[in-house]
Amino acid sequence: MAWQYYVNNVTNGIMVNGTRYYVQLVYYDDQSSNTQVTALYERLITQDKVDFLFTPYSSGLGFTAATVAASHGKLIVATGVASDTIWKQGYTNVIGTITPASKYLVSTIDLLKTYDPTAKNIAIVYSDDIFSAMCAAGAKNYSLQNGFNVVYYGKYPSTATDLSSVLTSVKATNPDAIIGGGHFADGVLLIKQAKQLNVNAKLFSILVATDEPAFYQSLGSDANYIMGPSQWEPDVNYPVSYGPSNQWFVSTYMKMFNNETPTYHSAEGFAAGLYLQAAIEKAQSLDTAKVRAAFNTLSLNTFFGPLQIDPATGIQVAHQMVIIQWQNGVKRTVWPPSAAVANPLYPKPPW
Amino acid sequence: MVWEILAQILLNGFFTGSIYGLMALGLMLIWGVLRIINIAHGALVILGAYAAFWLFRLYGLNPFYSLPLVLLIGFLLGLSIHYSLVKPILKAPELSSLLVFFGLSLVIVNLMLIYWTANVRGLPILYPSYNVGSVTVIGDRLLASVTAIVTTALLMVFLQFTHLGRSIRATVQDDEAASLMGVNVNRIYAITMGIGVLLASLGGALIALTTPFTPYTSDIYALYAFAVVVIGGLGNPLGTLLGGIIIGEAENFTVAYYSPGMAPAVAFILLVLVLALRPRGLLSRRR
Amino acid sequence: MATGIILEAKDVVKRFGGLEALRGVSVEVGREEILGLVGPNGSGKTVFFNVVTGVYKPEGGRIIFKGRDITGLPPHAIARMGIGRTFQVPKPFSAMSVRDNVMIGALFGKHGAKNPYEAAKVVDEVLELTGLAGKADLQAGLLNVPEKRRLEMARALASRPELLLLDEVLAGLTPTEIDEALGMIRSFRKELGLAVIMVEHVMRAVMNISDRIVVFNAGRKIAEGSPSEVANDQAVIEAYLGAPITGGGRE
Amino acid sequence: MLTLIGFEALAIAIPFMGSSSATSLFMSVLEYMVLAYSINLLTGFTGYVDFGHVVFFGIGAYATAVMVQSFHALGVNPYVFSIAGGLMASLFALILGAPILKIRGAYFAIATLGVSEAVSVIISNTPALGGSYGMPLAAYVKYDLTSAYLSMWILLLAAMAVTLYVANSKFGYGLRAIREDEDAAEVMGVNTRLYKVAAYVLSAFFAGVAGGIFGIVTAYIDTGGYFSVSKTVEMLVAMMLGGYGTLLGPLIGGFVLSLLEYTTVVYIANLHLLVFGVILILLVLFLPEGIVGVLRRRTRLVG
Repeated sequence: MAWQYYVNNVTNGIMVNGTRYYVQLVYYDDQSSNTQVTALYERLITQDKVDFLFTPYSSGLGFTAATVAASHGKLIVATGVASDTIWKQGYTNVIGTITPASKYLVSTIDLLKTYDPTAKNIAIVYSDDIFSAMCAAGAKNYSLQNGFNVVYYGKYPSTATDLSSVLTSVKATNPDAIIGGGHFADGVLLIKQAKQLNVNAKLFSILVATDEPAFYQSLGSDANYIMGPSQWEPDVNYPVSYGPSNQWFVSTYMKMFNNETPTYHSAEGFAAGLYLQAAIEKAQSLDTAKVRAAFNTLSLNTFFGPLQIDPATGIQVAHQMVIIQWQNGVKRTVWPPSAAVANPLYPKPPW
Repeated sequence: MVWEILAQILLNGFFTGSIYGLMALGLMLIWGVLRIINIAHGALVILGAYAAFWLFRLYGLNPFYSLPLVLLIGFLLGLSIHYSLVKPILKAPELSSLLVFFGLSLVIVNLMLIYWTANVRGLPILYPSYNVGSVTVIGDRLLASVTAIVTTALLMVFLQFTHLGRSIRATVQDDEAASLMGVNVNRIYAITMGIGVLLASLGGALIALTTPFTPYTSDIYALYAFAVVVIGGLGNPLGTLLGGIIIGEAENFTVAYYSPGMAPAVAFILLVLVLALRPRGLLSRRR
Repeated sequence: MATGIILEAKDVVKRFGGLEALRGVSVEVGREEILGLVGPNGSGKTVFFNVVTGVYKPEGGRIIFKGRDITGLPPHAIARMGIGRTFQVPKPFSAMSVRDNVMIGALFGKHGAKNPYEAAKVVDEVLELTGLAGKADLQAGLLNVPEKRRLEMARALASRPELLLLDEVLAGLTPTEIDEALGMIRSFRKELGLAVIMVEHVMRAVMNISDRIVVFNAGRKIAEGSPSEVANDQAVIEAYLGAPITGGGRE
Repeated sequence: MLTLIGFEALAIAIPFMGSSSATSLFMSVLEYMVLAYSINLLTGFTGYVDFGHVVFFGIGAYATAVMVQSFHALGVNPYVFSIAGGLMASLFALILGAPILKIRGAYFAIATLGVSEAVSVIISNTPALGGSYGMPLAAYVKYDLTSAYLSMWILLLAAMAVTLYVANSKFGYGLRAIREDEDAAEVMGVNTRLYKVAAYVLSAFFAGVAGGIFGIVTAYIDTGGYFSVSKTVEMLVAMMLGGYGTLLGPLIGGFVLSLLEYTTVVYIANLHLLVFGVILILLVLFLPEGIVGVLRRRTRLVG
């Protein structure tokens, strides 16, 4: 919605060979069920006659939405959909905005390599769902490519209410770094029980949970030193060549949503809109094929970070994950250097 | 080294298991006495967890201090559920009690989602862990297990030696016979619901102490509660506690020695096996 | 007297844990014979019925029906061979109509009609015979006790059994209702060629309808013979009038 | 019955009127109806509450997906494979049936729930079945809403025909006797074990085929979507809303429930599960025999 406000009020619509187009957003709650997604996307395309589509949140639903879009020859910009497999299905109409799951934990490994060349053992423990499994697989391959040995690689059920035995096995491998996690509850549980079981590592990088303010509220000071990947953070400052500045987005968002700070999901959505806008302006047409072609040669630097897709599949290649770290109660962006506002605190002292 | 890991796994299993047992005690009573399938048990447990959480977050009350209030809320909630939902469907077939309580579970979980959002809730570490050799004893889980054992013992004493307890046990055996012998069965049903939800909120409070949770965690605990009660058998608290520990140990062994992903399947496979071998559950009663 | 033995139970033993409900009883029933089975409560009468109909598996002894050993067969197989029974406490299919109740008997007993239409003829006939035709479309649960007893008989008859086991069908009926029922039972034998075993406490009725009487006490057969022989048998009088109990099972 | 046929003719024509969003809406209406008929064959007739019925929906979906992945080259219309999905579900019901149907009452409901959860976890730990990644079918199957729609129609008509046959057959009478008083039925000659398993296998088939069809049309299968407890509850509610053990009950119940679900999703998005819970409670307390039950009591209309 913030993007709709930006286009309609700030850049005063999208100029397409002479005529100004304003954005009208149509959206439904997919109640996270595939059958609903099919029905609702059919409705968007045929009844609401939308020109372009965005994916629903989560990879599973993204598949179904992409299938429906492809059958109608519509372009669909993916946000909140991270698993790479959607781009391996032979679809060409899906435009990736965010870093795919397989690269989620890549920057964590880069950070580790840069700050501690001596670190060798990495333990990867992840929740048993498509997103986390893909992140973990990506991390494992990248670690091995970079000479690390993966001393533990295991999943736990996404419904786990106790990870003490998983952590006991991890502890036995005494890793330099522990990376993984999955969603909110298990991310917090992982850190809490790691402390309780005295499982130590010089670096902890946990998916998703670390980005939430509730992470610090639940763990208190034990959250300090814990890192996590994120698509975007309010305090990030990328060089911007297209679209609004980071400050503008954050302040406008807070004004619109009774000053709640935006999370990376909202920034991601805004960036997807921005990316589409840039492609339409470049293509100077609303025709799907032309806009799709425009994406191929488009390379942007936005407040959300660099955006560029691989022309053949549409997967996002330029955008990199930032890494945040809780430093005495404050969540700071510490990586990549081009966007960091503070240096990472490494190594993490024992519990 | 191998021995320490085994000891640690056993201890983890014991802790998790006794928390499962404690959480399922309320279900055992409600199912045994009223013979209804309270699929909303998980939601009631998590409601107790939220009560303990907010009392800590807003007033800084440690869950053990806020327990009396949480239990009272649970008991009153149990009574209100009984008179509004349970009384009309007491004699109805299983399908009715199943669906009514599934409806109740949906209502509770979604109200929690609306008012308290889906954010992760959990209490920070209040009790330190101890080390016995290289085996680490997690503080809050130890306290939770001790509470579980104490509660089970108290419940057994209550059922064995108090008049109210004996009439509850009579109703478990056969409510028709019990009513013939002058037991006011309806009053027993109401009180059992009260105690059942009280025990659920006790379980919830201890879950808040040990584990981060969200409204969606209710569904997980609902399934485990049934597995525990079926394996432990109806009518006796010790059976429920042991049922919980059996599942806790089996799960932790699967995690450590087989594959962590398969852990939840263990509880359900055990459940189905027990039922297949004893079609009416461990304590096959005349009914 | 009947031409041949339709049912022969030899030394049937049935134990529930330590309790011996039947201690090696042997009973025979001839074709078209009405056998009265009497004895104080808990003497094993209903247990005997449950063993014959396969509800209980006996620990010892044999049940031969029309020359075939049916010991241990599942209840539905035995029913299909032609043994119908009523329950001491009526067990109607309460939400189904009276007609549908009887339909079940016609479909699944020895008669074994292939579909409801083929069974309809037998059902109407039996409803007529048991005086329930008027209430055919009523829900079975709404019948009064005597009607429910007659429904039990109707359901059993609809399966065209060759042996009918009546479990206290006369209990709680008024004298006129009893005579009516006895008339009905006599007509079964005449029209349908049925053998009947009746467990009854109403001695007057049993004495005058049965061809033979067997008396059980504490899981044993203590007497057998024509109604008059049994009436004066010393052991029977003792059993009924409460001679010193020589140890005996409780049901 | 005339209005019924008119209503069905109109509904079949929908995909050809070109508005594919109406088609896909009607797809989910059909899904509710078919699944209501499927569970009605067991729970409606015998009273055994199958609280894990979604396991057949899931098995049907996964079996079909495996078939599609291995035989898509044959150029056969993928929806044919959903029949195999149904057969696989029935096979599972056959193997599971004997032991599990010995269990009665509340324990049976919980046992079936346990089975469905266990199968779901096992599948999500089997790499061959996509493990935790789920099974994407997009590369193997062309998105074809119309044939999915027609397959669902054929499945619904088949389910109704079978239900009609069972309702008036010896088999149906035996099942109803089991629902009323299983012990009496057994002694009267009903082979209760065989009848219960037969009903279980039959009901599994329709849920399995439906799972296959939806697996193909959504082109992605994961255990979360295809083994969810709430889908079983939706089936039970649709059956109960309409009136269980009847011919028209599942049709009416499925129709009313799916429209209710759709309207609440579109208009009061985040409240819709809360509303569904409240409706569920009111339904059980005030309309236990469902719409057909009430109609039958008033107008002697035979369900």
